Amino acid sequence: RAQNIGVSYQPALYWSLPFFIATEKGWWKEVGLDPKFSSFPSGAPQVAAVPAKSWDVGGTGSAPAVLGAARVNLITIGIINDQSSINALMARPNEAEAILANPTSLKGKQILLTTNSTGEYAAISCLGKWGLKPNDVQMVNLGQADVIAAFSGGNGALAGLWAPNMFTLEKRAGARTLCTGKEGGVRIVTALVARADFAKENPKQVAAFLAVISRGLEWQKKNKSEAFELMKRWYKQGGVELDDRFLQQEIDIQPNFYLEDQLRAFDRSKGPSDMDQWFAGLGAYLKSTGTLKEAPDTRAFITDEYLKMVRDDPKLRKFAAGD
Amino acid sequence: MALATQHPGLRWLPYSLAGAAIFLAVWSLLPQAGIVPSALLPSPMAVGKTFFELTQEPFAGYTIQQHLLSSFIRFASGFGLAAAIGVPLGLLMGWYRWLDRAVAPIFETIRFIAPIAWLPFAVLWFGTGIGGPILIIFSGAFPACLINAYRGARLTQGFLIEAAETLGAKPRHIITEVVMPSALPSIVAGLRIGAGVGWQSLIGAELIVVSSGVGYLMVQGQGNLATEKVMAGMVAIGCVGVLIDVALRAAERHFRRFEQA
Amino acid sequence: MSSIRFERISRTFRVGGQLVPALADIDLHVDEREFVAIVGPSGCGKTTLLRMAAGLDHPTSGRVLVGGRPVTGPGPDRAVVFQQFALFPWKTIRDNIGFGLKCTGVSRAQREPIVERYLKVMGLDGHGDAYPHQLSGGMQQRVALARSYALEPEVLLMDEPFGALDAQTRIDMQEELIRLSRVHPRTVLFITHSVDEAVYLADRVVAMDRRPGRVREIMDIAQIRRSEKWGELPVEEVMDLESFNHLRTRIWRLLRRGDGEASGHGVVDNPPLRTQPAQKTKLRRAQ
Amino acid sequence: MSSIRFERISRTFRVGGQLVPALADIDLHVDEREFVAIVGPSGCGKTTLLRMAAGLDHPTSGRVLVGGRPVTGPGPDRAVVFQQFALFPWKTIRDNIGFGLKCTGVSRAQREPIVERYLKVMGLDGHGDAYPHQLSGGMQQRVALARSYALEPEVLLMDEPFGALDAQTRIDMQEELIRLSRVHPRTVLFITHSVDEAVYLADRVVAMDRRPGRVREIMDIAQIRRSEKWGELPVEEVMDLESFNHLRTRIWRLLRRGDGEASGHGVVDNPPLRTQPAQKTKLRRAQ
Amino acid sequence: MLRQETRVPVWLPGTLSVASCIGLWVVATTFEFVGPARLPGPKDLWESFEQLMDPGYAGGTLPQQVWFSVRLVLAGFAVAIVTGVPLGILMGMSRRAEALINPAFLVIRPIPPLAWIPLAILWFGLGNGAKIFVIWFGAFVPALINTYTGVRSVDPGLIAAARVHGARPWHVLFEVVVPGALPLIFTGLRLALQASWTALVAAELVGAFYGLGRVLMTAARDIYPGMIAAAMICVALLGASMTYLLGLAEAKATPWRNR
Ligand SMILES: Nc1ncnc2c1ncn2[C@@H]1O[C@H](COP(=O)(O)OP(=O)(O)OP(=O)(O)O)[C@@H](O)[C@H]1O
Ligand SMILES: Nc1ncnc2c1ncn2[C@@H]1O[C@H](COP(=O)(O)OP(=O)(O)OP(=O)(O)O)[C@@H](O)[C@H]1O
Ligand SMILES: [Mg+2]
Ligand SMILES: [Mg+2]
Repeated sequence: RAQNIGVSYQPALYWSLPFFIATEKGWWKEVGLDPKFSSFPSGAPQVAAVPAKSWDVGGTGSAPAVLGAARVNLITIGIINDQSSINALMARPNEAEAILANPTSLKGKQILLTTNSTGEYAAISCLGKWGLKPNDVQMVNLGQADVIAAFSGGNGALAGLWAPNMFTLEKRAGARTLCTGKEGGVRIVTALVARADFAKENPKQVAAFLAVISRGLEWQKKNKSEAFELMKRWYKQGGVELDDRFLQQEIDIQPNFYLEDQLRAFDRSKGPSDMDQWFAGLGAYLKSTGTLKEAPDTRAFITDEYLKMVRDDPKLRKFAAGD
Repeated sequence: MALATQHPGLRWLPYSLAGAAIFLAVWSLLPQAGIVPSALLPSPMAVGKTFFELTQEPFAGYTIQQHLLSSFIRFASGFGLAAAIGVPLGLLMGWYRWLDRAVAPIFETIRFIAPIAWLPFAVLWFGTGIGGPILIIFSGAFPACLINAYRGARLTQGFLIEAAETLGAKPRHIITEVVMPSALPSIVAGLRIGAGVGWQSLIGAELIVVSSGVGYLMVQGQGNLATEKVMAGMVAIGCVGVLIDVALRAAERHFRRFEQA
Repeated sequence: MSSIRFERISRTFRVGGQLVPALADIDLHVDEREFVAIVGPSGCGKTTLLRMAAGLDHPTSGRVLVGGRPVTGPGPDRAVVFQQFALFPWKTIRDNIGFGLKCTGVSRAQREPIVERYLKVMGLDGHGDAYPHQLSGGMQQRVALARSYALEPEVLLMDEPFGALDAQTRIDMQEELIRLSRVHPRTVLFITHSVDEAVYLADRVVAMDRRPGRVREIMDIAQIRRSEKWGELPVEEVMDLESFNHLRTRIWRLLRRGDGEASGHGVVDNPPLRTQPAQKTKLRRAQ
Repeated sequence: MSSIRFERISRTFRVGGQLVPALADIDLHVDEREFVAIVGPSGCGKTTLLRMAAGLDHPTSGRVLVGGRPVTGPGPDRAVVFQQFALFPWKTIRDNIGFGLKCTGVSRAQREPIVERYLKVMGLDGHGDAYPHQLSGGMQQRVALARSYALEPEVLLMDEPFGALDAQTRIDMQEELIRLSRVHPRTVLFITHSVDEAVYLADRVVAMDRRPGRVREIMDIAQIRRSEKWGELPVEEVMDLESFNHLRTRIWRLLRRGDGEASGHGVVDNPPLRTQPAQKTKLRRAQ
Repeated sequence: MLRQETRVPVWLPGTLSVASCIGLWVVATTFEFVGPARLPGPKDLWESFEQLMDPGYAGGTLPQQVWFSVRLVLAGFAVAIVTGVPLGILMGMSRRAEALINPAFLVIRPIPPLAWIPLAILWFGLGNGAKIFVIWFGAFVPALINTYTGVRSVDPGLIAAARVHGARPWHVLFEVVVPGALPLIFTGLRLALQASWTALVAAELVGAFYGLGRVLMTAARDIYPGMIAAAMICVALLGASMTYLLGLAEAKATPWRNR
């Protein structure tokens, strides 16, 4: 009998594509899950809906994952892909060269971005690379859509965006990417999360969920063209209309974490894991903005317990590998 | 709320048409003359075309009619609740002084909190349930429903109440047969304002759970800088808003038929 | 069983922190089936007195008895007819007339014949489904009368019931009232500003003084009206009678003298307080 | 220079698509310094007639001349006193009285003595800084009179100016008006529902018919009032005079007969159309 | 008031109800009938206020945030008055103007302030202009409609009285129509003030550096119930006190209605 499980995600994003594929392919049932989906426009409401037990497991950005750990007892049980390259600072085409040549010219200028987000995290890292401190510029807080509108309307010197919004701006206004989080030296990943109490009571289902997502990632690797078509449909359903070129670019610069990559990133056998370091950086950033009083202890909320369950259960492991 | 109630009659129709024409002309000229880039203010034609396309082809999961329908269900629940609580409470507050004094200090402060300001608590309390949107629409529609019912009750002619009392009416007779019908015009005006604000709160409500609704359509359209879709959404919201108003006015006319000569 | 007794009534109002006596030491009784009219200058407390009998107001001291029992609140045994008719605009004539019956728990089926009868008695047949605003002032006041009569109250309290009518309609209604009190005699307390009206209608006319309101004089007309059969003559014939004109002028003099004494000379009514009819006062209270 | 002439006036209203004649073929003139009162049943067009003289309404056919010139619009040469006083609630008594002067461009310094004079004439001294709602009805109507008198108009048009007052105050106001017209004689067109009032005040009384409004009869009283010196007697003495009572009853009969003829029998005023005083009609129109 | 006064002191029911609401809240949160993640307790609220005072939150301290929001609200409200009231008078006085303006007004009126943000950014940039525009839009509609209704409800008898006493059109306008409509204009202004405050949150979505709307939105994103509640309380109290001030202004402007 299929078990009920509340699954949350954000629609029309590359990282949430596995959720869509799994549904299209009917994999949930195969592992005995009967998912009830809820989708959120951003991480904040997604995390805020946890106390009302609106969902049990899901995917989200790394900032909401850390915030959720601090506020509503979310645990991070896996990761999907690497977003370091799709959190970017962008400039108008005619100004890009000048800024790159002399980044200090940005002093006192406005940067339009969504504050308290991985976008800002990436932007700060880029500023750091250019030798600027966050206080040297004016960060203007806007929603992603408003960043696009305002920047196209001639406001601000730089725009901090993530995909697919960065491509939208590129397409509409010809904007150029100056620097990404990766170039700034930070690692930003999308997380698979679960409510701690749910995971404790239903470890099997959490593991099954991980297996389904992992299989989706595997499947994308193996069926590139079909996956591309599904991605187009997934974006269209969410109201995002981008050229194929941008879609391909998204795929190319966001490497997925397959099961073994995830296990490696979570591995604490040689001291703190990669994940511990990545999320500790984010925690420090959230503390610096005043969002959190204390960065949460990564050891307390990042766990590979469920990943290991997938690895150790032959059936699940086989399922996850897509065989 | 008399603006739209007026029947200017045929005599004024040419002016209304001229007004509409000027409005459309200015709107079309702004982008055409390059005063505003058409990416941010598409012409009425483009919006109309997009609107038509949206009725045919799903965007963000559904056609615009389906979006409207799911928005409307949220709206109807929130507004229905606001009316069902606000109107009786307002009437009773108009009648019972102590109730008025008890509710007023809380109500008079809470009503300054914007409907979308409730959004965070709506999510914290209700998660993805329909409770969230209902709370937000409710908080938009409730004040007008309550205030107008209250004002209407308070303005009931004292002598009508006394007449009823001397004819043996009990409080329940007075409230249902005297105060309520007397307050009816004011109540309907309140419902109309409340419906307007409630409908406006919709976008806020649909920021919570993204799956359907005109608000969702607009947010998605905005995300793609598809301004003509955003404006098609605005037009849809505007049209439905006007329709709701027309329906309430028809209801008002029905209930006030005793006044027509 | 339906006399009205005012026993040493006083009524003081608090206006802006000050106590203003409106009625002082009123002793008055209306016998069963007697028609008593009260006249007096504006603000002398006529309405206040009537409201006490209706149970809508209460004396500061003294007591009001109707049918021997103290009045505690309004009730359908004492119907009130107001100057502004006080019909419910949202109810048809039929429902207006039936309202009191409905409130006192008479079933729809039992109400209907009563309502029909009063529609006929008042010459309103054919207008049962109209709304009040569709009728002329005179008809509206007849509806108000019918609404009160339908309760078959023992006591009728009327506060300038014809004050809002034009002169002709007013006369018609006066004749109507005379006719009705021949058919259904009731105890009536009737307030009016018109001396003519008081003399034409009442068995006794009470003239009041103001500041504070007191009974100045009570005139008994019952004798004359019965001996000269006023009740059977049209108004203008009664108005031509010498006895009528005599009584009328006498009351006039009385009232004017009273006022002249109070304020010193001819130009009266100079107080800074408004002394408009009481309904305005009530509206003000309603704000 | 200030007579009023109505020449073959007709006025038709369009009510819900239908043309309803309100006034038909009225010929009437008011001589300079003459006081003419109009009485007639509700809805006979009295107000319409007066509004035409004021320039607030216009005849469908015929013409209105004031001082020999056709009336084209309202003007301060013809002051109107309304039943509802029509004082500006937001202006003090002083500013209400000075309003017309201000509009006609009289400077503040020049206005002040005039306003003060009329405050005194009307017995309103001490109330100049009050607002209308703080005064009694009689005082309010005196303010309205003062506002009109302050313009020193040649013609005064008064539409039931005392209809909203209580009986005593009304009598006081009538005496006041008589006194004023002795001091400042004016051409006056005066509408009333009270036959007593018309007879007491006017040089000539015009009785009108309704549906459509016509002049039924004009009665000249000037002779009698001058020979019996009514103007110098208090109201109640005049009311006791046989000549007065005779005239009064005659007009009464006239009006009632007219109405009886129209509707067939005693109970009149049964039309489904409302026949309330015109200000209600106007309110309805204003909505 | 409909009912007769009872002997209960005027302040008692209000105090009781406010006290019982607070009591209920304290009990519900201290005994955790409602978890702190969903409803902040008194302690959370107090700490949020403390943080807001020092070191500040969402880019500024409480006085900065309040000052910024109040300025925005006042500016938007003022612009709404100077545009809505005259336009309402014009539409009330002239059928022609009403017929001309109505179509555009009818279509634009139901559009939520939130939906104007992209256009506001475009037209006014990220400065205060865009924010004032969004607030103006919310407040303009009630100001206009009530002024219009007020003008239409001026007793035509008073206008006739003015005209027969020689009033010119501008006398009629300034001496009769405007004062006659004033009570309803003030009703409109009260509603406009409420609308200004409720539009504030939307307005401060337009890249605000300070402001209670920004505090609220930041707190929402940070899932910080105590701070959310603190911001809501500030907005509510400010709104209520500005309404009180408006009531005083109304009493000053319409002395004839005072007793
Ligand atoms: N609720 C009240 N509060 C204060 N004063 C009141 C109240 N009701 C009546 N009064 C005062 O009591 C006095 C008598 O009022 P009442 O209405 O009984 O007079 P009235 O004789 O009916 O006058 P009118 O002929 O004008 O109707 C007046 O001075 C009035 O101002
Ligand atoms: N603006 C209007 N539109 C339609 N009908 C009107 C208008 N003004 C007056 N009438 C009608 O014209 C007739 C005469 O009205 P008018 O007000 O002059 O009567 P009146 O003699 O002054 O009555 P009352 O004594 O009740 O004041 C009435 O039948 C009335 O309904
Ligand atoms: Mg009275
Ligand atoms: Mg008239």
